[in-house]
Amino acid sequence: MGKLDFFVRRTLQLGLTLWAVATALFMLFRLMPGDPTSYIISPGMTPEVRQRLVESYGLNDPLWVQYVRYIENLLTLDLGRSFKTNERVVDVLVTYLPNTLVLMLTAFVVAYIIGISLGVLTGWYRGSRFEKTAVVTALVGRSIPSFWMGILVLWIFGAKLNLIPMSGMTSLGSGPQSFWGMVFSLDFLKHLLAPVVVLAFYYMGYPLLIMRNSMLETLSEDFIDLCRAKGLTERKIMFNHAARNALLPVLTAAAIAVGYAVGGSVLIETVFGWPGIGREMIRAVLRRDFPVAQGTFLVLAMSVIVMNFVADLLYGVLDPRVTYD
Amino acid sequence: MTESMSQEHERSIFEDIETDEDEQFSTWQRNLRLWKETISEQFRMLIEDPMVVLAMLTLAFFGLIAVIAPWIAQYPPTERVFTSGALIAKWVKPSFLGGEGGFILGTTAQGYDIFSQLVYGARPALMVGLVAAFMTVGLGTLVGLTAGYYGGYVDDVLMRLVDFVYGLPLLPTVIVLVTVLGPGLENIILAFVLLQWRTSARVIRALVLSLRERSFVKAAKVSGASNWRIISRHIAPNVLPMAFLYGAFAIAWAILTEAGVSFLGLGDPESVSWGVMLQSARVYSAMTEGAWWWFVPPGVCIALVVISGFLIGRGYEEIVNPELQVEG
Amino acid sequence: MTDANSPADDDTLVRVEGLEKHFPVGTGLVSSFMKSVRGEEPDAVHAIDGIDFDLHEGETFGIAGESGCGKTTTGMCLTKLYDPTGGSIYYDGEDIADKSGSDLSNFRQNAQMIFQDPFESLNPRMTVYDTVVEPLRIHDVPNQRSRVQRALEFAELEPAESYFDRYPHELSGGQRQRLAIARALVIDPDFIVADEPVSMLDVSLRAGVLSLLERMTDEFGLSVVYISHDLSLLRHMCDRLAIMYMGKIVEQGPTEEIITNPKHPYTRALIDAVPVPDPTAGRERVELEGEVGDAINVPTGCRFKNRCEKYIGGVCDKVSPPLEQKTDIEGEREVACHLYESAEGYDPYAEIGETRPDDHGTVAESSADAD
Amino acid sequence: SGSDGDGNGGGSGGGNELPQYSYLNNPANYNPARHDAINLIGDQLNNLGLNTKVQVFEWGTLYTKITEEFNYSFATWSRGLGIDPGRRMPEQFHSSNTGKGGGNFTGYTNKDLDPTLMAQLQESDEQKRIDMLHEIQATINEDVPMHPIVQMPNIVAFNNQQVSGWTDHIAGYYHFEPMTNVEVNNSKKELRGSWAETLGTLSVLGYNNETKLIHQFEMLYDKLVRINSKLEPDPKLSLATDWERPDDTTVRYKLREGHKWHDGEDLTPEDVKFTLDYIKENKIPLYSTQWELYDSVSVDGQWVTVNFAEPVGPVHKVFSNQIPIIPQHKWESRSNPAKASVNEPVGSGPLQFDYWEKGSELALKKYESHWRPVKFNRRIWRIIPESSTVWSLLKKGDLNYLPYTRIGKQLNDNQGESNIGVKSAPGDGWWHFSQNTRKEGLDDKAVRQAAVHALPKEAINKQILYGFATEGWNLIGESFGKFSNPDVKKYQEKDGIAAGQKVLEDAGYSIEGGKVQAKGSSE
Amino acid sequence: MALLEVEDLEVYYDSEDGPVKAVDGVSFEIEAGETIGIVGESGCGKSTLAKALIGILPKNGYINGGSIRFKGEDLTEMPEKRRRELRWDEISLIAQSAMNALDPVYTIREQIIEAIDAHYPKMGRTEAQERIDEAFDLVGLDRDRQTDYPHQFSGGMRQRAMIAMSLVLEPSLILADEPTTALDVIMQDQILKRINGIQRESATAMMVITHDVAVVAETCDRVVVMYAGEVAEEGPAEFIFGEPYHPYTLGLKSAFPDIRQSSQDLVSIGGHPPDLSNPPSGCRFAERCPLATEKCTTEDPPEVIHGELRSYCHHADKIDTQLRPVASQAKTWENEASMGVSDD
Ligand SMILES: Nc1ncnc2c1ncn2[C@@H]1O[C@H](COP(=O)(O)OP(=O)(O)OP(=O)(O)O)[C@@H](O)[C@H]1O
Ligand SMILES: Nc1ncnc2c1ncn2[C@@H]1O[C@H](COP(=O)(O)OP(=O)(O)OP(=O)(O)O)[C@@H](O)[C@H]1O
Ligand SMILES: [Mg+2]
Ligand SMILES: [Mg+2]
Ligand code: NI
Repeated sequence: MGKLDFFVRRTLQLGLTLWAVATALFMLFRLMPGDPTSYIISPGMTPEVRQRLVESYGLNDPLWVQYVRYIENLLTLDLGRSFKTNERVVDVLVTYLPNTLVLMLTAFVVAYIIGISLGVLTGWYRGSRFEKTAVVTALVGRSIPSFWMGILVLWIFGAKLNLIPMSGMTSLGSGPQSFWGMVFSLDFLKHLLAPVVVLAFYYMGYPLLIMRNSMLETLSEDFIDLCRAKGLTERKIMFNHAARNALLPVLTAAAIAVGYAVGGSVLIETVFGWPGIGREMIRAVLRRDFPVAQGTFLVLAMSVIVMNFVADLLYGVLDPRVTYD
Repeated sequence: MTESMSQEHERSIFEDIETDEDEQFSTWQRNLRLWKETISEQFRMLIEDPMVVLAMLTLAFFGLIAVIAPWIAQYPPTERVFTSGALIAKWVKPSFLGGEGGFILGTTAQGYDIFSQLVYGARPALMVGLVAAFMTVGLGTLVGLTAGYYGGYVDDVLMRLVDFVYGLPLLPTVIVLVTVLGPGLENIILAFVLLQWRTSARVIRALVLSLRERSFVKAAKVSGASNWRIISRHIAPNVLPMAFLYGAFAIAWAILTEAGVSFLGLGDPESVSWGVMLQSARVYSAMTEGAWWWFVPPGVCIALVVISGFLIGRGYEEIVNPELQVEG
Repeated sequence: MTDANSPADDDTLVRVEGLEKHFPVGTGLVSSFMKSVRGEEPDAVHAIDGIDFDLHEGETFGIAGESGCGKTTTGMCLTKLYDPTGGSIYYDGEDIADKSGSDLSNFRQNAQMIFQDPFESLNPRMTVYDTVVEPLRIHDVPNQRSRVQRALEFAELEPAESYFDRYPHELSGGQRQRLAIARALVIDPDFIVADEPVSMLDVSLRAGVLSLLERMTDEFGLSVVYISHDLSLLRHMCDRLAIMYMGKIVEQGPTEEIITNPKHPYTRALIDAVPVPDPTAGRERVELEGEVGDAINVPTGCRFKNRCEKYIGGVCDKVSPPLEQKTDIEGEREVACHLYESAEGYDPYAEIGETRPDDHGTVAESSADAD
Repeated sequence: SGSDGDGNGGGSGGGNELPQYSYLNNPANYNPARHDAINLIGDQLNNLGLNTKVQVFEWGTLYTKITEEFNYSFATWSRGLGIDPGRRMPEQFHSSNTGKGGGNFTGYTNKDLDPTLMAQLQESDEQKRIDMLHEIQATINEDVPMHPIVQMPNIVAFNNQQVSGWTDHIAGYYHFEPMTNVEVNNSKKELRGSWAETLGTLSVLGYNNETKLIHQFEMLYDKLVRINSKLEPDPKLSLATDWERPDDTTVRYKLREGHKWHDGEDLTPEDVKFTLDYIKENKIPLYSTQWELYDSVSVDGQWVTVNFAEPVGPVHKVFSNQIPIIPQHKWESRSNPAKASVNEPVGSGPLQFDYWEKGSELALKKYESHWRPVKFNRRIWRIIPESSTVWSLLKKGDLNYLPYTRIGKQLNDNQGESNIGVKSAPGDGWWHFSQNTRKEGLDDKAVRQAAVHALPKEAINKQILYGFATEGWNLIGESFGKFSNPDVKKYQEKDGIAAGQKVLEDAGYSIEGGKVQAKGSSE
Repeated sequence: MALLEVEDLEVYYDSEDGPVKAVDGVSFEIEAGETIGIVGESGCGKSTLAKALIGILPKNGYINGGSIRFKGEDLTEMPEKRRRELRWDEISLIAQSAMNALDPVYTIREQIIEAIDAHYPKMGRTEAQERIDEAFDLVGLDRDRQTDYPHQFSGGMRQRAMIAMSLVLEPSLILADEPTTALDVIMQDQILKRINGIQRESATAMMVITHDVAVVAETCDRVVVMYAGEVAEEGPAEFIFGEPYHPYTLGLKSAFPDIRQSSQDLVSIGGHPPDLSNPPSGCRFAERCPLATEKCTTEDPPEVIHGELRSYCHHADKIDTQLRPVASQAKTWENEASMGVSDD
């Protein structure tokens, strides 16, 4: 009953899931082979120095003490410091997360706008050649490994044709810029183009196929017949009724997929030299930089969880039938 | 007479029933026949769509390649080939581009025969696909059935578990798990399964929840069927098509995941998969060297297998449930 | 009609006493917490709220009422698909709630149910044979094949063998419902709950299925609880009838008497609402406007009071009328309405400290032993 | 799990084979050339008759397995000796350092060698020290717990239209001297390089000695003494203009006058004292080898005096040129310097901080008032993970030098391009071939020597490294000049297998069915 | 001129087994203000007919022949634009299950306004609102609940909202496709009352489609009995329910229980309606008809007029004597039953 109730329950659930993810992470990283200390100490150090160093990271405490401290710190949003660079993990996140978000969200919005529109059309024109082409294209997009396509694009359009910049978010030596200043520069857009196209091509299939299926389902509903009977134009029926109703499952799917996209950006960031959070995470995992790995992973996980939450709320807003039980 | 019953009503249509000789008139034969009919019918429906036929042929083709790999590959996939002298034959162009040594697709930077690798690469790809799909869906179905049928606390606990797993981003988690477990095909599969069962579990649970309320389940209950009987005879067969469907999609996802993880260098170092090929092509900058014959074919193979999985899944989907949503 | 063996007093097969079934409403944490703090009961749908009736051997007992009044729930409780919240159901003198093991198995063999929707009540992945044989397999009854064949033949699915390997989707609606009946009959039950068994069927097919059900009772002494909102059908099928309204029985008695001379205002309205296939009849309409009340926050007093034409004030508002025999109604009829005077001496006015008003004939003393 | 390498002692066919050996390899993407080389060596060891299984582990796992769990038989990666050839000798071979995480992971113990290993570090007489080092080289090359496969060169690839004037230096082209010599000729006079990984920090006290950061700090900060390309301390390069060693445990430095920090503050002897005290007080892990050496620091006028606890031999190479001098006014307020986060470092070197787009690029610009200024305006470091992209950009001229150049086909192919220049010089590092002397069989010198015989050094250098390296033969290679002992035991590489097998047979092993049998197992 | 004249209408659906002849040569007329009932078994083409009239056939459905003249204009030959104008404004629809026929994401009011806007974009807000209020009053719904979403209404209320919507443009013909099937008796009664009320108050013609004989009997002036895509019999309600001349009508009538009768032999007509993609030649009811003879399976039945009643049966002359007396006995209609009539 009641929105408040729903909210409280979902928030509790959210907290619980986050805690579970955080705990699982903690365990996971302790289970990893390869001692993190082997990365921070160098063989030239005397045992005493080595010991001190290990202590300074709290790695010598019993596991549960480390765990309690970890959770405590999490609650105060203190994610620790990198073993490798001593940087605060929060700073790492602040530096890299926006870059990832810009790339992901742009690709995402592009993909969903195109995907949903095509989904509406394919649903409406079921059985046409256009539908077949669109669906197969969508499937192809989903099937091609995005990193592979990224490299091909870089090679053809970057190295051979010299049409797109090869790496990063800005041109070399373009100097210090504020984040938003950079985002709205032409130079940035040029750099954004290729990764966004590759990603969007990959993302697009999902909303397209869901939207199409959802459209087909909606189109078989009685109220579509009634709309025709009311003398509405086909366009109105297609957009105001069919698409509007069919959109609901797509939006939920989209919210969940946003979370996924942030996590799945790893490969594209690597290929396009995009200074994003995914790339940092991989680096941290491979280098046993636990705090950074945990922190970045936690943020990725959190974005997935929060997006799920948002999806639920969104559904409630968009579908009047939803009662918060 | 039905003496056993306590409240006796005088007449019964079964009063004069004669004892049957072949009571169990070969029940299993009958069941086998029915199964065969069902499967062949579904298959017939599937192959009505030319796209699905194409996809099946593609998969069959790669399956065949995987089986006969030792006969068509010229070299073992990880055996260095040498030119006449003791020199490693590396970066050799494909024979059709005039490369020496008759390597169909040339050789890698390490002196492995690309064509042989490609051919052998079908094995891990299909293995990852099939094993992962089977396990994912198996686990997902099991959880979905249990949660959906028993409901209550069981459902609550299992669904919170699903929520939790849903909170983990796929690729990053697989990467972390694979580093924990150690690189290797079986660990990639395991990591993938540990995460991906969630989708089928959720969908199947939803399906079971609705099936559970269907009156044929109630009818079975009224007849005195045990929970096990209801699950195995009434609910499971009805979720099976959905499980198959998710299996088909899982094949695609598993192969893509394997490729991605291998691309980051966490692939199985012992065997050559297409993902591993792509990774080494990338490591040795095959594209900048213009060696597209090293970089392009594995990608195309992956795409072909994956899209076949998707197409079959979708074809099946149209049969099972035309209104269903494609899984993400 | 199945009037051949009119029920004697001791041939009660199933006895329902004070049956209640409440479904908890999915309330949120916060509000249910608040409720428990305030010591209130958690919200629940009062699907059945205390009903009593007997099902005699060989009789067909009808339950009628508007949508949502609790008919199906009653049926489900009778077949132990739901566990009642309160009250008991005695089968063969024993409470079915206590049954387990072989007792339960015995009960399961003797209580069957036929559902409304033949499309839903058959497993789409089971053949006709498997569907029908299932109860036999469960209870390990011998001669399965002959029994199945017999049951199918009884249900007029002939020749039985030709149906064995068909799937439900290969059958027409009428055939499916026959199949459902065959499945229910194959185990040779004592009583069957038929929940709107023909409402999904085409008119031209209904009669066949109905006559099948009739034959069951007539020829094999089966008892049937027949649930429907279609009074025309019930009149045709049933020996006795119970009219339900919001989880309570408001009137109960022999079918003919109720249909021809309804006493409860609701029964009257219900009967008057049934259309008549005769354009010349010029049926009179009774205004029964409004909707069934809230099943969660059940109103006090008579549940029908808001829609009742004969509403008589305070007593209707405050006292919930019990289902009982009335002095001013003859026959074996029980009615739950304050318009009539209790044959058992119950005085609703006593509860609210009033006296029975004059215009109802009897001048009631404010004592319990009024007559 | 640790049973991979050992076990299998029983062997097959009646004989008593040596156990199976595990050769830990890094993944191809971590270092493709080395990955290849290890595979190649693995083949050769098998040909020799040692049952060797090459196992790939992701770097972190591999490193732990070798240095902490000692769960390996053979290992190979790059080692650098640094500017002083003797500095790392005790760490690698002293018998007291065989513990978990200690540097002596081969488990080599030689009580006779131990004193020499330690003494050479305290010997201030150069010739005596050279003798000691020669002895060490001879012994190690005889016992071969560790052997250099190839000596790796320092390489820089650059766009020769834009960059010229590189000076060779054993420490690499990033070093102060080459960097201040290099000339840039493009419109902005910008030197543009790239690196595959993000930098992470700019705290000179809080980094982990990673090459990418050494490259930056080398130019951001000054050192008391710097070593020139002839491996001699050079006042022209150094913050100190003069120095003296009154005795074995004291060094005095005369600080350059009038030098200023990047922020305009004067650089004073107090800053030097502060730096040394500060590092010692805070036990900065990175400089632990250094701060353990000295006791106290004092200032008189322009002179700074450092007192050591024990005699230090090559004091400038192991001490004076190791510690970056940091500004007191910036650091004294920092409480935990090892974990300070520094985003805009202030030093006194020839390059000063310009801007840092984290994860993207770092720019350092010319510090005009340095006594030895760079000959360009700005140096940009760009983070580019894909090596193929890097080469494309270099050819296009967007990048103009590759501070870290991997040896591979691209380098080989591109050095022929008209606008690409490649310079290489012998470096201080090599790929080591280490044998875990704790393992059965490998505890025998003969087996180790046989294995070293079998190393396909020529194939590795010619075919995998495109001839850029030189075949290794001695721990301290020719690049160290007189420190290198030319008379150490040489291992045959032409037909090394036969040579190796001969060593084995001489030592009493037999080879049956291509497998080496344990001593005395065959009649 | 009648309001609507349907002549030889053929509506087919494309299917894998060839065209499904869902409506196959149906003719009837509706006068202004008249209420006509269409009855028949499930699948006999009732809904298809309604969809064809209003022009919302699904993609695989098409009008194969015949004409639909509405106020003299042939709907089948009209450009789509003009047809769209006629919809709802002239011919509106009350769909079977208002549960699904209302778009769940818009309020009732929005959906009604949308219909108004589609036809009278210039109508002022206040006038539109007045009309909606009127319509709500007419069907007995609370005006305040216009801004509710469909799911907030009960089944009966939704159906009434549906009726209000169909009335709002004051069409001259309302098609009601099974308006009460999904409802229970009390709700049904309420809806029927509304429908009768509309008939009384406005001159709107109505076509009520149902399989419930009683509903038709209570609401309609004239009845068309359909069987397997064809008209079996047509005429004033009192004749159809009194003295029909088609065996199918007789069967249907007897199959329906009447609450006024205490005991009645219910009848089920054996067999099934034919497969419409491959209908039998001759009389389509022949297979199930007790009077059927050789001729019935070969020749199309002739039109037989009995007063105002139009029947299509070869043996209409034998109804009175042979069938009517036994029509209410179940065994008459058992599958293999034949009454032994001969051709001529
Ligand atoms: N499983 C359930 N959970 C919650 N409420 C329920 C459940 N089953 C039934 N109800 C509620 O109990 C009441 C009685 O339902 P029931 O199905 O018994 O009615 P019914 O008389 O069979 O109606 P109908 O004629 O529509 O079939 C209704 O208000 C219904 O919403
Ligand atoms: N879209 C369609 N495609 C193919 N056949 C169809 C389609 N819609 C209806 N039919 C077929 O056309 C015939 C007539 O259908 P219609 O819906 O008009 O029947 P109806 O009389 O309204 O039945 P009901 O009483 O069940 O609503 C049926 O045989 C049906 O199967
Ligand atoms: Mg019900
Ligand atoms: Mg219809
Ligand atoms: Ni009867």
